[in-house]
Amino acid sequence: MKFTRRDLLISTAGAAAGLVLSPVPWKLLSDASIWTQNFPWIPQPAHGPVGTKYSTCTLCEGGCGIRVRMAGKCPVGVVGVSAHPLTKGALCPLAFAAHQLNWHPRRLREVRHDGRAASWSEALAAFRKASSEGPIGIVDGRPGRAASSVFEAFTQKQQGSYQAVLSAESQALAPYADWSGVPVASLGYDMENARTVVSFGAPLLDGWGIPGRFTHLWADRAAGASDPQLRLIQIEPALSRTAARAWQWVPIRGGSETQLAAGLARVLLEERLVKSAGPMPHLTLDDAAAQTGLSAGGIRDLARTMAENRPVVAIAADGNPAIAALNDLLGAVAAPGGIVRIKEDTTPHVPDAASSPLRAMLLDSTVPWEFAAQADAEVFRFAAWDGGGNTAGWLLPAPGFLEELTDVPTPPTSARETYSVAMNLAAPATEVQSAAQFLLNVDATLPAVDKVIHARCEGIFRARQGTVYGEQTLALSKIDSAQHLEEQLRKGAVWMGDPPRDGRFRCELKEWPTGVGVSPAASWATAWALPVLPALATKLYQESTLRELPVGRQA
Amino acid sequence: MNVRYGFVIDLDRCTGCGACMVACAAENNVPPAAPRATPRTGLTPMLVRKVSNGMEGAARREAFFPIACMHCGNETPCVAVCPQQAVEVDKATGIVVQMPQRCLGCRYCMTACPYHARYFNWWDPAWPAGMEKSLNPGVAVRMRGVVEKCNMCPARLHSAKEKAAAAGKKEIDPADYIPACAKACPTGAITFGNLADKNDSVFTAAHSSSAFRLLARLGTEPKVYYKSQEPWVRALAERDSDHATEAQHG
Amino acid sequence: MFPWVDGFHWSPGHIIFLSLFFVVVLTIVSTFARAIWRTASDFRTHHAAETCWRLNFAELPEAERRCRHELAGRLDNRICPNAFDCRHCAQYAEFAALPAKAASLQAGVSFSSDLLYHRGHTWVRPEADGALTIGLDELAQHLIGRPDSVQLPAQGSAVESNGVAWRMTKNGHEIQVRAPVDGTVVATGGDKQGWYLKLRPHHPVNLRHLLRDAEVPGWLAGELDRLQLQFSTPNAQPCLADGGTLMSDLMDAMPAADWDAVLAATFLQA
Amino acid sequence: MKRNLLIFGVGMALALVTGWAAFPHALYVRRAQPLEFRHKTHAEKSGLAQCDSCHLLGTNGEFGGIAEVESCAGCHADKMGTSKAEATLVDSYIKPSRETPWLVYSRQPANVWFSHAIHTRRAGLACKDCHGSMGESDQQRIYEQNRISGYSRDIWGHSMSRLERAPGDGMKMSDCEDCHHRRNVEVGCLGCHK
Amino acid sequence: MADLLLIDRRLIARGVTRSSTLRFMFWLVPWVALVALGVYAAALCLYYGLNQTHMDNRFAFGMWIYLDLGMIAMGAGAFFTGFLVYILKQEDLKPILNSAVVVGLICYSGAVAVLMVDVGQPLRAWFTFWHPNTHSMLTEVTFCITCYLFVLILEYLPVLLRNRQMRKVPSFLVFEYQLHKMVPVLAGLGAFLSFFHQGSLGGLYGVLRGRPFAFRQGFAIWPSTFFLFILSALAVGPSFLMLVTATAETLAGRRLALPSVFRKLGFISGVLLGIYVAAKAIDTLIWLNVTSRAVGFSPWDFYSYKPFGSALLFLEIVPLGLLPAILLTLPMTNKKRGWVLCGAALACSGVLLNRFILTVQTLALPTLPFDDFLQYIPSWQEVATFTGVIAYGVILYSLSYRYLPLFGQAKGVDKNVSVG
Repeated sequence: MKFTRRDLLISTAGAAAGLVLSPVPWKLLSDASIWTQNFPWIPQPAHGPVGTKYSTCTLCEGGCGIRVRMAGKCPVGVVGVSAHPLTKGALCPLAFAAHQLNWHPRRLREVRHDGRAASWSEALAAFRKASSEGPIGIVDGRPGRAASSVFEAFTQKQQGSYQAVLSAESQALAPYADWSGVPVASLGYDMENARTVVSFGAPLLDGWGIPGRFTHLWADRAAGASDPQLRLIQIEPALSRTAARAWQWVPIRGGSETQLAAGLARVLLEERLVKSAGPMPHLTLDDAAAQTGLSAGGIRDLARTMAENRPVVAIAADGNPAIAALNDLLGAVAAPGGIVRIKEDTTPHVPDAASSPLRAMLLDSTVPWEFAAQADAEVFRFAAWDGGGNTAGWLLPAPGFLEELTDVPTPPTSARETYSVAMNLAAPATEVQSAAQFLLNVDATLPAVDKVIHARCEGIFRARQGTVYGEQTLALSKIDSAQHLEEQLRKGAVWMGDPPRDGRFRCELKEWPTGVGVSPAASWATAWALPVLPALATKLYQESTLRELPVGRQA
Repeated sequence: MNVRYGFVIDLDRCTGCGACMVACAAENNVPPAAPRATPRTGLTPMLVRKVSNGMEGAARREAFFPIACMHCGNETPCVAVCPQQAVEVDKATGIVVQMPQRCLGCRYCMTACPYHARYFNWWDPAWPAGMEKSLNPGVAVRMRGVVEKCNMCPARLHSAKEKAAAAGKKEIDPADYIPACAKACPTGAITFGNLADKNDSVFTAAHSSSAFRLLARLGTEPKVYYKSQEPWVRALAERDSDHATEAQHG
Repeated sequence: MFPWVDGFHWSPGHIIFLSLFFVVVLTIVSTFARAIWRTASDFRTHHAAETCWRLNFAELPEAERRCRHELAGRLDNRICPNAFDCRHCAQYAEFAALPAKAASLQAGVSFSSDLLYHRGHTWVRPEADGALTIGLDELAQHLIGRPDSVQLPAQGSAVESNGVAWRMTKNGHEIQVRAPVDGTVVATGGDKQGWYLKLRPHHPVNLRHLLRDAEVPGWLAGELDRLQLQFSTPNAQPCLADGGTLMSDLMDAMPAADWDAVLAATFLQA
Repeated sequence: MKRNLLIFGVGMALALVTGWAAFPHALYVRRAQPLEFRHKTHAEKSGLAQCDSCHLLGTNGEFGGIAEVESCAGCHADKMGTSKAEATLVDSYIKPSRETPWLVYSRQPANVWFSHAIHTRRAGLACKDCHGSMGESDQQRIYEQNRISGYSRDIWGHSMSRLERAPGDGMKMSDCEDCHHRRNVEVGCLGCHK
Repeated sequence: MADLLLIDRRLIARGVTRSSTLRFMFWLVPWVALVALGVYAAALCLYYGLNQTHMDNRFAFGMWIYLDLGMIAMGAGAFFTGFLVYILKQEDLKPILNSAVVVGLICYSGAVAVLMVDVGQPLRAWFTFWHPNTHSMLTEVTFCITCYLFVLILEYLPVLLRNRQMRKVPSFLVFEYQLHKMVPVLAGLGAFLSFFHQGSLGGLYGVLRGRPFAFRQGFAIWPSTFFLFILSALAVGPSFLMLVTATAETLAGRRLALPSVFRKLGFISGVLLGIYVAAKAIDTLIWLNVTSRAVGFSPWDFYSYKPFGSALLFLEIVPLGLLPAILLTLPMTNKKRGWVLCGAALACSGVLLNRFILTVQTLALPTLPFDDFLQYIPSWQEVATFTGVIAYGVILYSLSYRYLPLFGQAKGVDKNVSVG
């Protein structure tokens, strides 16, 4: 008997029935859906326990305290430290995703020379050659660090030049330094004691200075109150984030801050609203009104508000001398609630000028990518992330976030002197060298960064003043040894000095300044010196309408 | 004891910096935007939206509304509609839980949510090469084709529980469990706590005169409260129609 | 879905919903199963062939369902309500009593009066030994001529009235010949022998349903007319030799004709 | 009729054999552990009788899971025997301090949160209640991995029908639920998923 | 080719005339092309995910859900005719029953197919059965539609087995006979299932208290839209059937159903539509004055966004609701085939518009005070899938019409030469 088509049908039916009674369809159904729950192409987090480390954020010079969750040698989370004396646990939005930066697509992964791949040894040889042939200029984006003193030591030995690129916040303090001789690094704003803060376009609530310091102050003393303890007056053409939340927003014509300052000064002087008789600006009130787009009455009211609610301090977004002069006129210089001196040292500011045309320039990774080097000099640019554009010279991969041992000196605008250390918690994502390390490879006699840090700790310890904010808050006098202090700092503690015994200084101001300051950078970029943004920044500018992508940045 | 976690958000303190959004995404392993993603296809379990009083010039005021899942406590719209119980109101905590592993991506819950606080994974989650090392081990990455939303940072609740258990305690220490957004807020605008506990700060804040809830009249009893002293903000929130029509999309 | 599966609640709503669902599923499944079961039992109890025939009969065009008495000219116009099974016809006796008007066959298909004819173009000859010989009638033979192959049932197998008696193939057409009566196959012939099957009837034989005498010419005349119509397609040659006999082996003679339809009509396939 | 039944039965039988016997073999891929580790030997010879002498619980209750290679180095700094496994351990893991890529039989997927602290400290479960007699095992079982889901076979359990299973054999969600129901501990989705 | 012609001819029932094979194939070509495109688009969506569509977090439902709601409403003719014939014993409607079953099968299978593409995780769709949330309207819909699809398949099987070649196999023929005897059971079951899922589809939006535009009060666990959907589906089911039949008639160039059938269907459709319109009007009034105001929305705001003005509401209720109801019921128009068809067309478009408003306008409207009114334009993948399903329907119907006895008695009726 042969196997007919009919038989085939019947046996198939049988097979079907049997299959239903077997695990095949059911197990496959189950496994298929489990497969969809763990698609193999979807990244999964690491296994194993996680630890916590304290440190200081080095993405900008704000020096915010951070608590980092570590899975092995990988940072997996960043939060603020509420015990931190300056930031009270606040961080800028981008810091919360900073641990992603080390794997940013634009992370520099190899040494490059004129756009081609090269090696560290080649770079070293080239630098040695250059420094034997002529003076080297070293540019530092954040003066005052241990690395900075390595740079200075090198340039002194090599008759090169050491140059610091100041942030907008420091630039704003430069006029006072020029007029008083007190170095910028020793000046700060005593906002904690101010009753009125008049910001000339400074993004006070958007990452200005030490992100979190003023926002906290504002939140506690100003937010929502119609008659607040702290009046925030924002003078700015556009309704910025700060302007939106300010007690008063004064929309003026772009770039007319100088004129407004002059106008205000004129009112203050004419109406005798200030004791000190400073130089009278040439600009008349009406001209000021015309040029700022405000009414004369408006300027007058503003001046009166400022005079009535002292202490008052005016804050410039840049080095605008007119605003500094306004502060001087208001008596906000060297006074509580105004511009204060945070330490007594009188070391003059290092001259920026190069001794002779430079053979080569070494740009530290802290130097903004926009910095334009001397045209004919060979450039050794350290950077953790490629800002794009210039491919000329040497591009040297620097340590990224938490990949380098460095120290964090007093951030600009701080009313107190501080010092903290950021450890190299993360294993570098690629073969990196910091500029300081590179110089040490060139010249082993230079002081190593950790040595400098050690020395500074000893210095602080010897001074026997200030407080250490760590696991517990300790007056420095309670700490028994410099080693102990250094341990504390290396564990993420921050030292904060006491106010100087004598904070007096005077600004010699012959005539009312007319110069215009350099224009400030775009708002959240001021809080963000790096050429790249963390990947999750897309939440802010791409997946929501909360912010615009800052010019020249990429996530 | 009966725990009902909730947020009280002081709009007057919110500067719209967006720290909560980034912190939330980092904590919960939310992927960065796909190249083609837009504000309407993105993944922002916490989303800060800008609103204004509709005026121009110096009279213009703006405020920011941080919007996350409101964890509705009554007739929770999404829970009722989910065909396969991928959404539930956690009995112990009142958290409205979205389970991506159970979800089949029908998106019915998204149409049901009046706050648009639910987000669909339109793309496969992807990070730049190597960045997966920076993922939070406490949270599983969601897959494409499912809905997700704020689950109140369960990973933090888990570690708090674990810590308590290790110490032999039954109750967690409230300080150990603060969702990422509340922890991240630089001005303390977002506060988190147990709305059922009279001694908790959020309880008093939620019952203060300046507190209100969005679309409260829908009767879904959201557990996210907002506070503002500014009349125009309150008018806007209570959909005072002449404000509402002028209101701009954040 | 089940008490041991996550998400099951002992709440009235849940229970009612699920039980309704299971009832529905059971109904669907049981309906399907029942249909299969009944089909199987139909085959077991030998009702299948009968059912098939009745369903096919229902599908036949009216022209092919005319009552034998109409064919015999006893009635004017009657459609058979009994699927050609006069054994169950209540009015048979009454109609049979009426006078017949024998139709005359012009085209020469002969038929013999000692054969009983079935509408499926088979004839039955009762033998002395009580067996029944079954063959293909002349018209069918003329159509088919010599079949390419013949599949006859095995000796001893049962054949059911109006079921398939045997199969033939010709030029790629399969022809199922309907059995005029039921019985057990005792011998098989073929086209050479002029007969195909010898059957031993199961029960006392009743051949009342088969055509005889005056009915046959009337029926054949109708069939020829039908063929005329079906062959009168444009590209068909004249098929009825004038006055002579029906051309033999028409299938080979006129391949162009719509044999599919012709054969179906001839052998009562719907 | 009989013939039909027979043919039907044959088809059915074929399907059943394939489904119950051949299918499981096809579904799981067998993989050997990187080292042959003997729990028994360690328990008896080196007095590591307690599970937590290697599988530690952190101060915050986080579970260390499988011991890191450092803790092996404690004793195995140098080869303690002549076995091949010993050599592999020392040369390819301890010396370069590379973690051993163990295949974990009870590994749960990323979306599962299981706190050993809660189950041992608060519920007072013993390790073997879930992991069976892993501790006394003298030989490591071959590790079977599901080709589709990537799960260890222990998650589903070794019997395809999931009937008669020993503790530790079968760690599906339903197994957790059963235990929770028995002890009427109710945790929502959040209780076990992350 | 010759074989193809032969096969085609042998599949067509004896005694009925159909258009030439070639002609039929030409007719199929464009539809097959559309199906192919649809399959490709669906494959894209399944492989790359739903980012291929233009749906988004606010417009979480799009064109496909609209297609589902529309098709299932149109498919209501299947269960309703079965109900009329087998339960209410309206034997004179029997001739169009098979056609109704095919239409139903097309609509439901199409809807289910689209749903499988629409969900983000089709491989997990069975969770709905395994862990059902019985409070969800979608659960009800899923269960009922799936069950009813099987019912329709069982109802279609007999029709299929009556194909000329199929019936040659005795066991098939007998099975067809036995199954057909049990069709009344299935018809009853179908009526039960359809009743619930048609309603649940309405409930789908009616229960959304988060969407005050769609939210409705109701009876027991069902919002008013639940009942409105049942009514409207009952009303347009027959209308759509008439349109399909009429189209088939024009294509085939012959009468397929007796005028009496049209008149009867038209009348039933008209009466039900009348009831529906009345109920809808009352419901709208209640919603305008009570439901939406209770949750703090001024309902007319919903109509302040163009193009979704209150004109739509009027259009839906009067020209596409009341008017067809009158056309279909009034004896003078009901007698005229032209008027009946016109009424049917209006009725269908009215219900389609209703489904559109409920799915699309609901999602487009803002709920939060600072939300926008949204626009949504489907992507080509969505449109292609949509048209693919429609084309699939046309093909299945054409094949069924050609090879299966769709219009039972009609075969005897007349056999004039075929065009379609």
